[in-house]
Amino acid sequence: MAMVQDTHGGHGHGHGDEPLHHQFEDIHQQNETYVIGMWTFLVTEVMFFGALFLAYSLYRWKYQPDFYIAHKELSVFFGGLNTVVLLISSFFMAKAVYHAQRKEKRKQLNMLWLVQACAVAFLFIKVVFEWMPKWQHHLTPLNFIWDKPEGNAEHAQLFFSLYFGMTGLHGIHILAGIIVIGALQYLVWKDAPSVKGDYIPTEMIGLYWHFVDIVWIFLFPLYYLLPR
Amino acid sequence: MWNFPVAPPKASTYAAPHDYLFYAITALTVFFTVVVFAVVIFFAIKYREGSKASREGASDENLRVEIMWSVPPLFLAFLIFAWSTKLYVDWRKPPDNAMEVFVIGKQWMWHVQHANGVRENNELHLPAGVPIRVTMISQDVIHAFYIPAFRSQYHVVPGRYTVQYFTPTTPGRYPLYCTMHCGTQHSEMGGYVTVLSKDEFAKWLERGGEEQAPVTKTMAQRGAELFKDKNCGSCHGPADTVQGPSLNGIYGTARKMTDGSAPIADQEYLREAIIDPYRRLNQGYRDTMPGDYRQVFTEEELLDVIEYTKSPGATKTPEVQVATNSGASSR
Amino acid sequence: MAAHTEDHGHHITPMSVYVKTLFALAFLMALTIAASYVDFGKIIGNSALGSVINNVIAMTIACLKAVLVIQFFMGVKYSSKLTKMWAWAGFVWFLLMGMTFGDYFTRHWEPAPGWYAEDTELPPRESEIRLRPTPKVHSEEGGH
Amino acid sequence: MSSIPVAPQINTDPPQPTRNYLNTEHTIKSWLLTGDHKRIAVLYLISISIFFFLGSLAAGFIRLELTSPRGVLLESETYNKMFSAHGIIMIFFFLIPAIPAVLGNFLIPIMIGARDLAFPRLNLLSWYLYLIGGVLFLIALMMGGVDAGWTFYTPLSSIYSTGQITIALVGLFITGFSSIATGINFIATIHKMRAPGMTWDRLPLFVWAHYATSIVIILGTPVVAITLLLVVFERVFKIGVFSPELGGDPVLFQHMFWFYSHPAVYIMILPGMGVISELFAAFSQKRVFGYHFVAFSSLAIAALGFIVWGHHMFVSSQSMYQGIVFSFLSFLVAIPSAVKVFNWAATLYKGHIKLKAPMFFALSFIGLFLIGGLTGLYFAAVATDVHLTGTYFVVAHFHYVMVGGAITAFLGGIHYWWPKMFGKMYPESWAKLSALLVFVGFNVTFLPQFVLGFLGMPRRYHYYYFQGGDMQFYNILSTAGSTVLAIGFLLPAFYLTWSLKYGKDAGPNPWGAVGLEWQKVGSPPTTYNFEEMPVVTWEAYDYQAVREGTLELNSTAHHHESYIGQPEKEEKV
Repeated sequence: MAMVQDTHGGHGHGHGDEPLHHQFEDIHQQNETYVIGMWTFLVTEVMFFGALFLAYSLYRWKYQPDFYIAHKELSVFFGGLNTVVLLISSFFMAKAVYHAQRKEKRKQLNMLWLVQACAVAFLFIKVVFEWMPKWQHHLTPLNFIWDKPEGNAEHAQLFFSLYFGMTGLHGIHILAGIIVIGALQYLVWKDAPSVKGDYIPTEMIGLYWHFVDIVWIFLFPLYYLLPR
Repeated sequence: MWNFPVAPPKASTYAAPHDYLFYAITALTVFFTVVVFAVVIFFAIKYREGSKASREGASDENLRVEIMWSVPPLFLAFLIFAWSTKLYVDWRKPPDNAMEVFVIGKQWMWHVQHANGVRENNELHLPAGVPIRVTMISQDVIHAFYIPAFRSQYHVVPGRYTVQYFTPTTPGRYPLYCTMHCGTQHSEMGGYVTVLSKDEFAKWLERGGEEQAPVTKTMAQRGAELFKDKNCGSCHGPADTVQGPSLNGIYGTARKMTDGSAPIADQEYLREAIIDPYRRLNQGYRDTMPGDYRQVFTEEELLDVIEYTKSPGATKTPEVQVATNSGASSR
Repeated sequence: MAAHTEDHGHHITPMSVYVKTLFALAFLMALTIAASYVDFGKIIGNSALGSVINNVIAMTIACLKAVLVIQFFMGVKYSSKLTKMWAWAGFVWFLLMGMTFGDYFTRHWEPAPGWYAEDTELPPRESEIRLRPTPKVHSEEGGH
Repeated sequence: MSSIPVAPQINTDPPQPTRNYLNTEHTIKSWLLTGDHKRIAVLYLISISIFFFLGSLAAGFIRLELTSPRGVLLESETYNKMFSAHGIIMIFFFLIPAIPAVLGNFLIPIMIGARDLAFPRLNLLSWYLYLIGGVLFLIALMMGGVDAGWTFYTPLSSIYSTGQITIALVGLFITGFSSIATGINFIATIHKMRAPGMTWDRLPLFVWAHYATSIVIILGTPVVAITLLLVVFERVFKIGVFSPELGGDPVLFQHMFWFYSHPAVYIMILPGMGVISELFAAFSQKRVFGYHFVAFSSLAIAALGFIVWGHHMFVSSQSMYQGIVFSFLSFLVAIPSAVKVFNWAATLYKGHIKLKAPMFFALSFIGLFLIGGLTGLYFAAVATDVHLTGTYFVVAHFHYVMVGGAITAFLGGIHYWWPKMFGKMYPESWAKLSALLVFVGFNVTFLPQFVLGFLGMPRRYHYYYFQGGDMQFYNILSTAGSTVLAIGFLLPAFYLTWSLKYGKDAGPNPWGAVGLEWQKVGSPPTTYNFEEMPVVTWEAYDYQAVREGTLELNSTAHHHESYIGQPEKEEKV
């Protein structure tokens, strides 16, 4: 029997120095497979957040007046600022992919740094200006005290539970994004074979990043811009 | 020793129609299982490798055949669906003149209240031939109130009243179960339903239940006392006041809420209005109801208070004459 | 490896598209914040309907923004049919969960006193039901 | 195979000539860090077998306890933990991964002509996630167990239960991602890695079934993951999304849970149906009747499966209108299931049927699945559901689908592909005995439970003294049957292990079957499966072409009795 790894057309095999993995015929197939895999993963993410959005919409529908009163505790300014930060980061991410496609490594890295800066800024604003004051005002699930004259305490607590649950999960996704982008930056910087000359890793991480952005696009009006 | 029953006793008006449907589906199941399995075995033997059976004209795709064997089952399925849905709607339909029984599920017992004040635990006495409306609520986890002889079961959910209806037919003693796993002693959360004839049941009620001393207060009377104790009347007096609407004759009326909805003031509404008054506000009132009545009333007391608001002239009469003789059986 | 210029599955979106998308997104964000401060309930004199209008506007804008991100930033507009299918399938499938609302919307159609929602007439009072002693209450005194 | 010398291996390039995936490297590291889908399948096989054993042990305790109406063996607390462990282990750690992660992992790349799954490292990660989840659950068991049942209904699970629910749920959460990883891998692989000529029309039905299953996995599993996570949050942070104290609705949990857990039934049974299609084709030496209908019925079942979850909640205080809608939709599932069964039956017609052990399993699958599927009608019909749900009737029903369906199919598949996986034949008569014992034991165990359920015995009860005289006989009968069933399950564990060393060499195609896994790769296959990319020019299950001589099988072993191994090709370095 011939050497299996070398029988298919002389291209690379897993741990070679080309980005093509042994299970694929050519780079085109590999790229498409990766994109499909990534989108499939994003579908699971949609369902993952979807369940939370379902719970949120249900209680919002049931307890709209209390949710309205509770939502006044959130800051539209910082929420809006964070929206801007994420939108811009998405733009930088798109640019990073653009430069990766054109094999402009320096520019790609710069763009990724900008994305990282936005991500860190987002988390910073989120934690320092939003979550921490909520803790001080006893609005987090474990130390919840509702001393406002109006609104139902339990439903307000439900609102903040959902708020922390959903923005928390979103924050974890941002954090994961920072780590993944960091890893990508390292690999690109090191000219690692898996990313060298191949824009697909950047594109996939970009897809993930845009998805995180989309989640926030929905979270923002749902939590910060409640009508009466 | 052992019995070998194949069907539970039929003791409600729902049991017989249910069983017809049950046996119809059983017939269908047995028919299809036997026929298809027999055909499969027959083929497997007839066309075993090396047998001399003819293999001429074997085919592997035939649209007509596919349609032929998928459409009839589809119709059968629709038939069963129609039949079952008709039955189900009848089962859920509140009967006229239903007698009310209140059930509170808690870990791990069934607590039953009759309107005249009789209470029982893990036992339920009912009259034969009278439609029953069971109002159920749980104090902790989800339970399910299940009487196999009535073919009737419904979940008992915390925080919300659920109802089921049945009409017992045959006097007797039937098991009562909890079918929703509810914690450690789930297996022991059961008891018996005793169906009595109407007369016996009336006597039983009068006696104040099987083992209890005759009751002194009806549920509504207990509710009236609570109404007084908790000072509800100061706002919800005989007529609407600035602070709150009167509860006089409120039961069953349509309310007008500030959010535009117009719910009927039923048990569920009243419960919510007491323990969660700000979820919806009556038009013309502000959210001024004090205190957290979830902490104030137990589920049993809530039922009592609601029962009180149902009775005619309720809340006009803060002073309640407590019956001291045997039970409050005025009739 | 295939050069990207001749690779049909691999389209380089022009930078101008990204810039336009970003501005569109920023504009929509400003719009949604502005719209949230308009109380349609007051304008049309029906707070419930106004709230619905506010919600519809907010969600429509959010969906528009999501579509922009998906189409241009994520490049779905330029990708294969299969990618398009997967990209939208998740969002469509998520709507199936909305069937849950069918439960919550119709639950109160089962009013306790009467079967049909238009039944304004009540079933007989409990007191009229046989086997059921009425509470002994005296109705001569008023509330306090 | 051990007689063939293997060149000493160094784990670097250039690779040494290998004979097959099993003996290419022997170090433990080479197994634990493997990217080879076949090795991962073997790892999965070992781990699910362990969990199956644990789950069966719990089932054994349950059955023993139920011989007496007053339960002489276990405390209530212990009993609750026992049936919870049984349910959770069997469903999350055995049934869901069983066929996809073992047979699917092993066969899908080979069947479609790929060298591996699309993401080998993700595949390995999936196994580790499964293992971490499983170990966490076992830790929860050792720390006191879980007593909320596998359904984890709130508020019992979120507030009242004192068991180790938090750890267990975190374990299940992680396991969920193992399942998702497998699903993503299968979808990407089936879409993009088919060999030239392997059109969708030519995919084996096993692959179709797994494609449908993967869609269910990726769309459903995240929902249950987040739902269980919310229960964890409720226990730890008291967030109260499902707790009535905060205005939460405990019934919402049921909606979100069943949104996954009803389709999860199809995650378990659809791959089983795929296996059965393969078995019927191979052992009838005939193309599956109505190939396209069977293929699309898989997709139909997957899609319909998502809109029927409410039939678990007919009496849960869900709106009755919603209940009726769900009831109607549930009846629709009957059609694609019926289409499958009828088509399998028609496949036998005018076939050349070899009554080998896998075929025994396939035939008993038909019988058991028929009963399991048809008794589903009682639960699709709301009127009968109000009497039977929550009783042993439902227990019997889903065991007919899960054990009678999925596990029988799994055993059939394992026997059928055992020669492919390990290159050795299992002992035929022992396998037939096992198939017989499983069939008989299973029916004796679960038929009486239908009667018990109709009589009104609630599930998850271990005392039934309210109706002890009526129920004890049936319970004892059921326990007796379960003993036979247990022997039926244990036998394969022994003789299959035995066959690894003493079994006859299988040769590449002992069954004379059509399919890339039989025609184009050896038994066991080599690490990258194909020496050269196969080009598929024939339809799926093209036995007609074989008979006409236009399609050549890999093996001369049409006479399956001979089990002549195909002589290995000369190894060229």
